[in-house]
Amino acid sequence: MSQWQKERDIREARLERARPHADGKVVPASRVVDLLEAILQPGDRVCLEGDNQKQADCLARGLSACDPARVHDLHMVQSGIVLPEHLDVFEQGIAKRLDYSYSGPQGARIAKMLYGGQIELGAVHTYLELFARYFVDLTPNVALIAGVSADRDGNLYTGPNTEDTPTVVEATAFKNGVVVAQVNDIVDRVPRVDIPGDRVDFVVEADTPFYVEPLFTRDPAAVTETQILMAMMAIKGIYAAYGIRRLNHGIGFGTAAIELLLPTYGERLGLKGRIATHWALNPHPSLIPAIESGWVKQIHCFGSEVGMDNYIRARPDVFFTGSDGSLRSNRAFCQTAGLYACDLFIGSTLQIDLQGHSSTVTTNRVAGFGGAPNMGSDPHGRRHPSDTWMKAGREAGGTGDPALRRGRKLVVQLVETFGDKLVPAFVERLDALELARKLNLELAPVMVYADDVTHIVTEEGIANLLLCRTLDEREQAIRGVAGYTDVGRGRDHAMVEALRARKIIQRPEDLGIEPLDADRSLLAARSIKDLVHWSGGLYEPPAKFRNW
Amino acid sequence: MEKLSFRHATRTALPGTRASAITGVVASGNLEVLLERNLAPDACRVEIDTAIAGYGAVWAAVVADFVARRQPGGLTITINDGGARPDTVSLRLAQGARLMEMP
Amino acid sequence: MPDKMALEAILAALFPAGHAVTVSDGLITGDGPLGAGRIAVVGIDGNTALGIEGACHLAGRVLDVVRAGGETPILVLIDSDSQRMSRRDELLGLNEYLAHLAKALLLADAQGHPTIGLLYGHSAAGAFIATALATRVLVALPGAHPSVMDLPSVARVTKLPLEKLEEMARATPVFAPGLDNMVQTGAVQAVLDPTRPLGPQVAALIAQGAAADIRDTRDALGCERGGRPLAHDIAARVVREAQGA
Amino acid sequence: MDFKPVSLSTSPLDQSWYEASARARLAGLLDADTFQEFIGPEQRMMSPHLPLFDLPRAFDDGMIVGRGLLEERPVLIAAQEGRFMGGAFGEIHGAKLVGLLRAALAVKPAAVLILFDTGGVRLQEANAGETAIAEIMRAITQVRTAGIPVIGLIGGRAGCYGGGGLIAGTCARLVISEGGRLSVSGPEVIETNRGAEEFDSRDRALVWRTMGGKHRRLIGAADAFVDDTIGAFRKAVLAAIPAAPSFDLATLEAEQARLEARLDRFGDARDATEIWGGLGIADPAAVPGLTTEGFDALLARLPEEPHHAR
Repeated sequence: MSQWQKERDIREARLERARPHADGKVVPASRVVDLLEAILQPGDRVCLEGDNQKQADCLARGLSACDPARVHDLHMVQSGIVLPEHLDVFEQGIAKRLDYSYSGPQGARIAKMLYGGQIELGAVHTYLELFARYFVDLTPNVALIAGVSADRDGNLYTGPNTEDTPTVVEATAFKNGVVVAQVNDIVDRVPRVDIPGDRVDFVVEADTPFYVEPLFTRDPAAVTETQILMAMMAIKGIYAAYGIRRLNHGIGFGTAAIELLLPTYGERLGLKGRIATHWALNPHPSLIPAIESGWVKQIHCFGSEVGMDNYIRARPDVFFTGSDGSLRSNRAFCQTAGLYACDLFIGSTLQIDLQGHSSTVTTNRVAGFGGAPNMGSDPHGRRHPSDTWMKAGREAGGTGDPALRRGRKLVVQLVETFGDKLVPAFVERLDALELARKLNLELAPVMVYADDVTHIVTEEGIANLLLCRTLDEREQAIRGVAGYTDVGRGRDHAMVEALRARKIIQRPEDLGIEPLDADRSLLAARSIKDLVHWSGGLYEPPAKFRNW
Repeated sequence: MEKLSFRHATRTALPGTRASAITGVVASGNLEVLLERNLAPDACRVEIDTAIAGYGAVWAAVVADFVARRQPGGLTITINDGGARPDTVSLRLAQGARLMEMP
Repeated sequence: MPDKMALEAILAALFPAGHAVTVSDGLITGDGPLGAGRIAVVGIDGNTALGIEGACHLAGRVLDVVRAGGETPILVLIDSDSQRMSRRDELLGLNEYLAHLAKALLLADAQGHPTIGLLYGHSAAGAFIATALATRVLVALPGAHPSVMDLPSVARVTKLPLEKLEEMARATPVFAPGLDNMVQTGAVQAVLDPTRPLGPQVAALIAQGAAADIRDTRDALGCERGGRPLAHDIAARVVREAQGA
Repeated sequence: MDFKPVSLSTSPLDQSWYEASARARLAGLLDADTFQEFIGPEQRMMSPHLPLFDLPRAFDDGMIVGRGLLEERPVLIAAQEGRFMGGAFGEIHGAKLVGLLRAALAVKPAAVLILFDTGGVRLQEANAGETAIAEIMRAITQVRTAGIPVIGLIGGRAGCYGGGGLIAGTCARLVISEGGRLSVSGPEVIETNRGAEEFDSRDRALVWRTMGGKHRRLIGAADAFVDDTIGAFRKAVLAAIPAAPSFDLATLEAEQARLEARLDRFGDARDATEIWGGLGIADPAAVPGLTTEGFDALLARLPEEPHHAR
């Protein structure tokens, strides 16, 4: 007789073993280790929710305290490797194999452990890719997630930082997996039900509220004149030129400068309502002045941002909010929105090569790219036109009936030619290639591929790669904005001037921008405190960003 | 620290009559530029004291571009550099030239 | 380096006929006979950090002397740590308390009470400025070891190796700790001879101070002694330029 | 917290004091185009000591001194550049201010203004810097004795720390903004010496309520709290000059009483909010969020008169 319910039987056995440690669904923080040791089986695929922002830190501590004799050889499938415990489990032999997306703070340690063979690496994904594989071949057996509160039936309020949770739960709960949620509070009634209780098997009342890092807060006080100049060029030379309404921004200071220039420089150019109206974006504090000045129609968010909750709550016309009034974010949907519904992605990188491939990895850090490649790629599945998309498509050229030529998403790299400590951003060869060789990776970790990037903006000018017709032109267009780096000084001056005549390269003066006007007085907010004032006191910055 | 010195001939003198001007502050990644109108109208001298050694070729290129663009004839330009990036150097040089052109 | 002299020994040497100087919580106050009159004594003993209470107390004693009038000299005996480093002291305005003590000493001097600093042990940073450095004449006893900044701290901030700093310290007095260096910068006017009676040496300083005008001569001394090659000239140039057209 | 519209003005008087360079502060504070510098940058009087440490120098050694007009009255003025070596006192840096104060005795300006922006003594020139601070304090008392107000302005990036805090305490009047911090030991120094339990230097709200402009104004360590604009500092300085106390026994006795009373009343306070509550502020936790207007209104409502003897 065929067995069609083996997975369900295993699930029942896990729950049976776990029940003695729970009161109904509720488990005290002190019993986490017992609970996890009861549920987990060697070789399980486990998603220990580590998102871009929120962390199931109580469960992470619990997992890393499990007895490796009982819990071992786990296969971790989670988007973020953020907490030390995320890697401790590999050192202790609790986990063995890893598929992930992003690892900012732990990038150097991951690299070391990969070199040392302590981690068996599946792949470094983009967010959407990893989420997709949750439903195909990386479905978790056990999901350890985080929320703000739950009732005793397991109905879960994720709070503004919903992030990955719905996706992880969807894949786990509907495929015979076990879902354990840590929450800050057990309540009689949750403010809203983000995850219905029948998808949550256990709720752990955490000893401390889950940790969230303020990743998207850029202090306007640190924005430089060079970043302002680049922001002016981006606004005038790209946003205005293509009429970009639907967009996503990276998290660097360059894009923060753009956000802070919209109500001042953008206003002066008469662009309000014509650009930057619809966003797939985390709630960046630096966008507050533009929102308050009426630039922004709506924003869908991947996650939230520390200190922005009350502001968002008071601006439901702009943000997606639940019946309780708080933000509803969702990383999978927002990534999809960024991929298919935005006409422009603009972000920064650490290295760009002569073809235009870019990467943020260096030889001793394996950070991954999270969502940037989803935003920073041209979706071949797109079928709806927009003026921006069609114009970019026309610039890219091609032959045949225009009605058969697809448009192009604008993918813009906003980079200063030299980074910290005079490290050049333009290189002949990406460090990613060296890393791939050392780790024996088939695929070098590239953030944005050359054939996706359409423009490069530096303090020297804008290179429009769509208009390049040969590889040689493309290389010279890149060299032509690479400033005084070796790559920049290696340019063919005559050819660069020819590209400039064809507007493939545009200098500030070609755009009618005087570099000496790039002054901090152009910023709509020059400090975190200004942002608070713009928000009418609704934005509550975390302690480390205050100077009052 | 490294000292660098460049001399250039210019086609014209920098407009204006101001005798001297200063812009910028010596700090990490920043620099100060002192401009003095005390040379022949077709000559420009640039003296640099930089915190980071080994970037002579980059400085040479930055200064040559500045001289070609602004034609700072007549100026001695003295720089105290705290390790500024070339774009910051270009910006300060341009700011300095503009100050010297002011009435 | 010679050992520092103990406070009791110093007081005994200064006041062979006895004195009314006491020490409480590291704070020195009282007076003793000097010639026909008395000399007031304040100070810090035992490498004690100077906090808000201490500064307030000493300043009160100095103002008592000023209020009483006359020309009673004030001797400031110093063997202190730096200012007390604590959140509470700063919360309550340590800068005001230290500045107030210095101002009290400067006022006393301006109103005819010669102020003599006698550094016999350690002193550093804000405590040094508020006490010894606020006197008209600062002298030291061998064994005194003022330090604005100790070399390990300098090494930490400058990221230079300690050995290199020690080598540099031998070549230039401008940053390294120690009595000789403070003498060279002009901050310490003279080092007393402990083998001779201290009372007459102090009396001579008072006589010399009373005769001099109130100009600060430390930068001129620093220039003469080579510890501060430029300060005197720079200050003088500013005065000249300010008086120019 | 309290809030108000953010100004997008580009007028020099509306620019942030905190962000401005020392030269921009001088230019904006004084009547337009009246600043004349002594030992200007073209004289290249740079530190002879920094090259030993392989460090870059500045033409003005981070201290700009000169004269100018304030509402057409002559003043002598000094400004520290907090971005160069943290505005720290070295040999030349200090000597320029010493000279300026000595010059005041000769030229008798309407006031001497000191624009503080300093971490204290420059440790590469520590002995020279420390001695210069002592010379400056002595000179300030002499200038004040001569009837010339010495006014300190605090609102720069580096704050006013170390010996700078002692010099500030010697001035006749102090004007401070929210960004300004006035203290002897900085938070990092206390943390390094005593541990994060004593002072967590990363807790910026703690730093500001312990050392920041509002707290200093509330306890009487500063006389005026102003917005972070050059224009606001100018206005406050104009008001401070005629109010400057003389330097005499009466002033110092009043200061003694003021400081003793503070110890008696607040010596057991663990946090600034306790002190603020003790001063009669109903909602101490709201103080950091107040705008200048709100803060001024609060000061006006306080039961006791401010006591400024210094």
